[in-house]
Amino acid sequence: MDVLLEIQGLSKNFGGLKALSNVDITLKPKEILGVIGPNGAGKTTLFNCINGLYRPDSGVIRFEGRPIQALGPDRIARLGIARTFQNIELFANMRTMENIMLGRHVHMRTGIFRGAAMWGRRSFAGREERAHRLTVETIIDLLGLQAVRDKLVGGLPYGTQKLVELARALALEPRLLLLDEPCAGMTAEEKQDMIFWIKDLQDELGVTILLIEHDMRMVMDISDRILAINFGRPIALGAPEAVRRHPDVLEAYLGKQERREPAA
Amino acid sequence: MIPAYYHTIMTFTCINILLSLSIGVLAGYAGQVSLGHAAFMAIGAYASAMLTVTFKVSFWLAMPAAALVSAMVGLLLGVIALRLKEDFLAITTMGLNFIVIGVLLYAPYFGKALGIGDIPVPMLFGEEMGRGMYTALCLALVAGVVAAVWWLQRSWIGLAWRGIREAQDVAQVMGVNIAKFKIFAFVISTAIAGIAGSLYAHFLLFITPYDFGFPLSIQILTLAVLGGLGAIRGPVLGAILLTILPEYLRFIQDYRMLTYGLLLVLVMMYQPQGLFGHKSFLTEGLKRLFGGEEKIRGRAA
Amino acid sequence: MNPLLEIRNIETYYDLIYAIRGASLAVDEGSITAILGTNGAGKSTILKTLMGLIEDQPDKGEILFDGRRIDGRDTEAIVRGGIAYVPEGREVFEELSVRENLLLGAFTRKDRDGIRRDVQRVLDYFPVLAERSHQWAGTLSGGEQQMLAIGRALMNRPRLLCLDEPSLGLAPLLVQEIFHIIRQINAEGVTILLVEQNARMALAIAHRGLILENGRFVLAGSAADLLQDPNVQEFYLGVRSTASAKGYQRWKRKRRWR
Amino acid sequence: MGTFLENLVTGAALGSIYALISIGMTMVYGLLKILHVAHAGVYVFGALLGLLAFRLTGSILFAFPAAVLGCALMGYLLYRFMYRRVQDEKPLIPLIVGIGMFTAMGDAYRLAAGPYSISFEHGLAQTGIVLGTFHISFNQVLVIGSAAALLVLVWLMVNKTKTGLAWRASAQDREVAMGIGVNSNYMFGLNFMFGSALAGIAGVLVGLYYGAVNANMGEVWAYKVFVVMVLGGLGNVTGTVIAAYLLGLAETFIISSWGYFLPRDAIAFICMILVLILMPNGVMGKRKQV
Amino acid sequence: MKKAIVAACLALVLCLPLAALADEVKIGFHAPLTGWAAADGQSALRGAQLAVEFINADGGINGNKVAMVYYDDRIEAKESVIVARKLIESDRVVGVVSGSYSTPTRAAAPIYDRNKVPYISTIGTHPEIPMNRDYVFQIAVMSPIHGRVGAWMAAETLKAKSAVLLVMDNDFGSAVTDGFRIMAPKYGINILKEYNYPLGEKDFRSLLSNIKNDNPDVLWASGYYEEAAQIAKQAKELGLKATIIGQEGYDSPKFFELAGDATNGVVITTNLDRGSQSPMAQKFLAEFFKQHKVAADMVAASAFDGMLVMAHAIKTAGTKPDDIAKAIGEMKNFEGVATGPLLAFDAQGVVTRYIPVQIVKDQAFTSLTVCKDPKLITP
Repeated sequence: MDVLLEIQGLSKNFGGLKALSNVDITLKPKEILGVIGPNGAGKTTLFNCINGLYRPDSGVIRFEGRPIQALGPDRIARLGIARTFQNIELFANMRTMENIMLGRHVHMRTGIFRGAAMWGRRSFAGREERAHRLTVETIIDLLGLQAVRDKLVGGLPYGTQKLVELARALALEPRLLLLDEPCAGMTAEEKQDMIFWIKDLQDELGVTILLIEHDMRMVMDISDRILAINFGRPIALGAPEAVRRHPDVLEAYLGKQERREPAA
Repeated sequence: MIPAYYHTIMTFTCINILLSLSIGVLAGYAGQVSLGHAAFMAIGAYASAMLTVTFKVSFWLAMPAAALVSAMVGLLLGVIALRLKEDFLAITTMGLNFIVIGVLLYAPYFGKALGIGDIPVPMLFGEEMGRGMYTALCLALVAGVVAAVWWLQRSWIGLAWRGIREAQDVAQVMGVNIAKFKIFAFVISTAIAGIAGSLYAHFLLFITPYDFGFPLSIQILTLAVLGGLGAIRGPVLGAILLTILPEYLRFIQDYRMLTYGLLLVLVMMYQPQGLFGHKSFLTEGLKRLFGGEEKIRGRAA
Repeated sequence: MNPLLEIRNIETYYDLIYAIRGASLAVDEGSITAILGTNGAGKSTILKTLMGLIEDQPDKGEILFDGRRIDGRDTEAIVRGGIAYVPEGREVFEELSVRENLLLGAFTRKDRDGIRRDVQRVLDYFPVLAERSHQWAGTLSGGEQQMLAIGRALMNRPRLLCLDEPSLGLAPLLVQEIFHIIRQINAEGVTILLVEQNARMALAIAHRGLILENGRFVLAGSAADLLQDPNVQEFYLGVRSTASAKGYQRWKRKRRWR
Repeated sequence: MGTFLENLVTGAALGSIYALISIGMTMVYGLLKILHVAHAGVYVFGALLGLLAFRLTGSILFAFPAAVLGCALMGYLLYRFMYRRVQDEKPLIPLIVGIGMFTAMGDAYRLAAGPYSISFEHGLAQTGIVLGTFHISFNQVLVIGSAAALLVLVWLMVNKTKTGLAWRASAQDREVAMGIGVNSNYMFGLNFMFGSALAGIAGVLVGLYYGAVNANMGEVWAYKVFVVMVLGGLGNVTGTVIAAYLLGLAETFIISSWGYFLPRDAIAFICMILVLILMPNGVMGKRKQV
Repeated sequence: MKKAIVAACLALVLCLPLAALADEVKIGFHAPLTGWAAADGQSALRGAQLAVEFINADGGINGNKVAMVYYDDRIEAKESVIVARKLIESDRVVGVVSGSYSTPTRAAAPIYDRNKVPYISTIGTHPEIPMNRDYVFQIAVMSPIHGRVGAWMAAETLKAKSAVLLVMDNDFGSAVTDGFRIMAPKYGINILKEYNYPLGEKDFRSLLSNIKNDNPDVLWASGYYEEAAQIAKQAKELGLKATIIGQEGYDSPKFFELAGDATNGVVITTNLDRGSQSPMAQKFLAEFFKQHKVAADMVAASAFDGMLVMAHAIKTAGTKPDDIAKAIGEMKNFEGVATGPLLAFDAQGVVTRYIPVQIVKDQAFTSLTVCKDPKLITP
């Protein structure tokens, strides 16, 4: 399959405000697509439409060939789309381990009654349970979260919380990962780590990633392609270099081009 | 032999623990608050009483049936709850309390204000159960429900519930079917309340709608909130404390609602996790006293 | 001459985020100063800290207005002191009329006659608003709402006007109009502190500019200098002269998953 | 005909009382999005204070200022020391705190005033207007008349004063209102005082209307106010007033025509739940959610 | 967790003081000292206390002082069960007197019966209380009798031809009305309409407007004094002409306090005859007023009587439960009480007595007539 996610003519209005209008995106497997745009351009709305928190007003979203725009967020998650949030949205009163474990929810194949099977360190665990726990342990290991696995996430440092959120998304074993500003508010060092991890996810797991980020250096470095949107409309899509030089993008970020001439 | 008076206290303690747990499941795990749980207790009590009195069904069948009837109404409430914000859900449940009492009071079928009397004492091995046996039955049921709730809490369901409580949208993004799990929480919670109601009916042997008014709902909520929502420990200890303490301090009786009210205010303002909840001053103090259980466990892991 | 507003090395936590990590700034009386930066750099946080809108913040540092400390004071007192604030995203009160919105801008003032005169003055200034002064603000268009927000701030007769991204979400033509108005207001003697994402637009009217990244000012200078600085483009679009992250030596041991 | 008119007057009097009590709670909900249950406790406080003042001075004219002052103070204290601490928490916490406080207040009144109704008779209670079979009592005139006057006062306060403007602004966006110099906490305090004073007057009026004051007279109202609020569109003052009168009239006419097929409150709550399910923003609610 | 429960229960068992045995005669008592019926509860307690004073002043029971152990039942069934257990197990009382309404009394009755503790209901009027219970007695007139006597009185004394019923929705309200509903047609009274209302209702205006239209001769209104006061007052406001007939629920000084002038002309059936010539009644009324500065009501008198009956039975039969029960059951024409002679107890343990009818004049109950018709007053 050479198209993982296909978005055609996606529009979403809030009252009179056009948050998204006519967005088309095609995402190939194992690709990292960076989404940039000024504040309020509609980036997060795009994410919310993809994973079902908003229902688009018009347009089609196909994931692996299947239209998903009418499905609820839980169904979409089951199809293999995971996301993180701009402002950390963790289950603050639960432990790191439990947060990540909840990410495995979609892989719990059993119904509500058989779902009552126990899990826990000391308890009996069926084969399926053991497999889930193994995956979670691997993720914890991968992101270096051993030290905080039994701590309440509400009390963890900001950067670590961001990592836990990523770990939770990974626990879904997603084929498409939506990262909403994974580096916002992080220190330079944490950012650096995050870049490597995202790269790893692409290289080793073959996860396709859609990424919103404001740190341009980071986006440019890690994205295979970049989509720039403004006023809910895509203004440029292509390789980082090309997008960066696109006149509309320059205008969106720096203001009108001709204004520079008299000053220069 | 324990005097019957203590049997009575223990039986009421057990009933209160069940009620408190039922709030605990709903509010503590799934984050949905009910201000009308007395209504479900009433439904359970009436179902059980009417089955045994009017239809001569055995208590052992009537009690599960009461739980079932209660759970059915809970299911309905669960469906309604999906549409409501949390504080409006709270006043809807409160309204439900008034409505259920109103129906019991006015529908001739339910014996109106006269209530239902002459409820049979449960039979065991062909003879009437003694008070001691009944207390034992209550204790066994509490143990069973505690075990079941504990089981649920450690299961995927418990995890999903807590996810919903913490952040509904996010849980949904994680693939949790909110509707299904919320409704399930209502069903479990109201079934437990129904069992409590059934136990109450067959202990008092006579019930009227006035027994299940709104003040009782507040008391039930206080039991759970005081102990601390979200864990088994909190609701259970809260219920024990608030049932037994007033027996010791009979002089407090006159100030009972005053005390309950102020307790609710103070706990909610200064100790929203409850007295026995996570990180409350009591739990922390006990932990310190018994030498850092947390620390040891942390190292082992 | 002392600057009208002086921010000395403030640090602000916004919830968990260490949003402002030591920023200093001086705004001279009568000038337009622009704070530039991308999303999430902390621009709005600086204004909110200045206005006292973030509880218990700034964590460290001092803010002086007209030589007096204002950090840690109530927003009301700060506003009364002569600073007006136009929040991000045209936050007008949608279910109040245009006139009521303007009256609220003069909330800390007591002089009835002066207020009445100023309402008239603002309505003269923005004739579009005058036509709709009895309509709900929610019925105005985006540009009109932005004008109303600015007009509302002017009702306070501020010495310093703080604008948070006035161009946000407005069509380019409207943006030009708004900036024209800002310059006009400045010409009448109001000092302006402007937070903007749209760098060229802002620098075109500003006297001085500062660039904020990750809660720190990384570049400051006159507007003209900044416009020509190649770094400006770098900050916005990630052009870099040094090696990319791909080339860095990874300092953590790589772990394998599965 | 006489019966119809009498029911109309009875319903209007009931509606007036609902309206006066509901306004304070509605305003608080509009501003803080808090369901202020303890408001009914303030209302009872007003009734008791009014009675006390009446007993001490022998004139009902002193009952009203006493209730207004006492309740305003109480409302302010409730806000300052209770709600202010929890106003930014999840909405459930202030709700439960309010219920707890109301429960405690009810019991405190019972301890102070005794568990029974206390007579609150003024000399004019039995007089009234008689037209054939149609009777209007002085009490009904008093209640409907003073409610009308107070509602005009509320309208002026909310729509024509700077404070009212600040309330409406804070209700829409607290942060922006603060940003342009509205001292929100002070405004909330004022709002509590104003709403509480109204509730206090309502308490005195109810006391006079029924000729009795009871420590637990707030119990029904505390929860019924929700019905009025929901029907009136959650935080919408005009809607609440209309809903209050509608509810008062509807109750009276329903009971007059069909009797109590269910207790009064159960009927009201059924209406409320239906409205909540069908129109989660209330009958008159129009506020859009973005 | 289970351990914790067990531990808590054990702690409870160990810590509560076990009842001490004493050579005074302990009689238990419970009444709603708090809750919505607290006014009656307080009154009942005063009556019972006065009875104990009289008995002890009289030399106690065979030389032993009577000690009354009383608890608050909060007008809740659940609480009265706990109180019953406590009185039986912890306080080991000889007999118990209830100064409470039907609901708590009904809940507690089977417990006393099973434990063979003689139990007297003084104001609980529900027929089920003493039913098939050897140790439970009722000196309150059974509810339907009030209705019967009300109907008799309306026809014979007031010469009424038509009536409207206003029924309070609790057990008391519906039980008393049953008697009226059955008996009224037999006396030629036409029941025009029947309205019901919930306990605690304050606003009767819409119903009273309708009733005014129905234009009955009498209005049979069941209720307690709070409701009764509002009914009387609002009926006067609306200009209702019908005579209001009430029951012992009205019998409280509060009724006058709340409704003032509007009470004049209201007729009630009760069991306290203010004009009684019996020495005990006069002594009681005088002493009660002396101590509490309010006129005694029927609740106080009934509780007073309950105590006296219990003490008298113990005095004659000793402290064995069976003997006490037998002594109460065999009482005939017992005169030493405040509320008129207790003629006899029937097989179920319910008293037969004359029913005084009182009318309000100048805000006080005065005798109107007394019903002695055995057809009406026999349970």
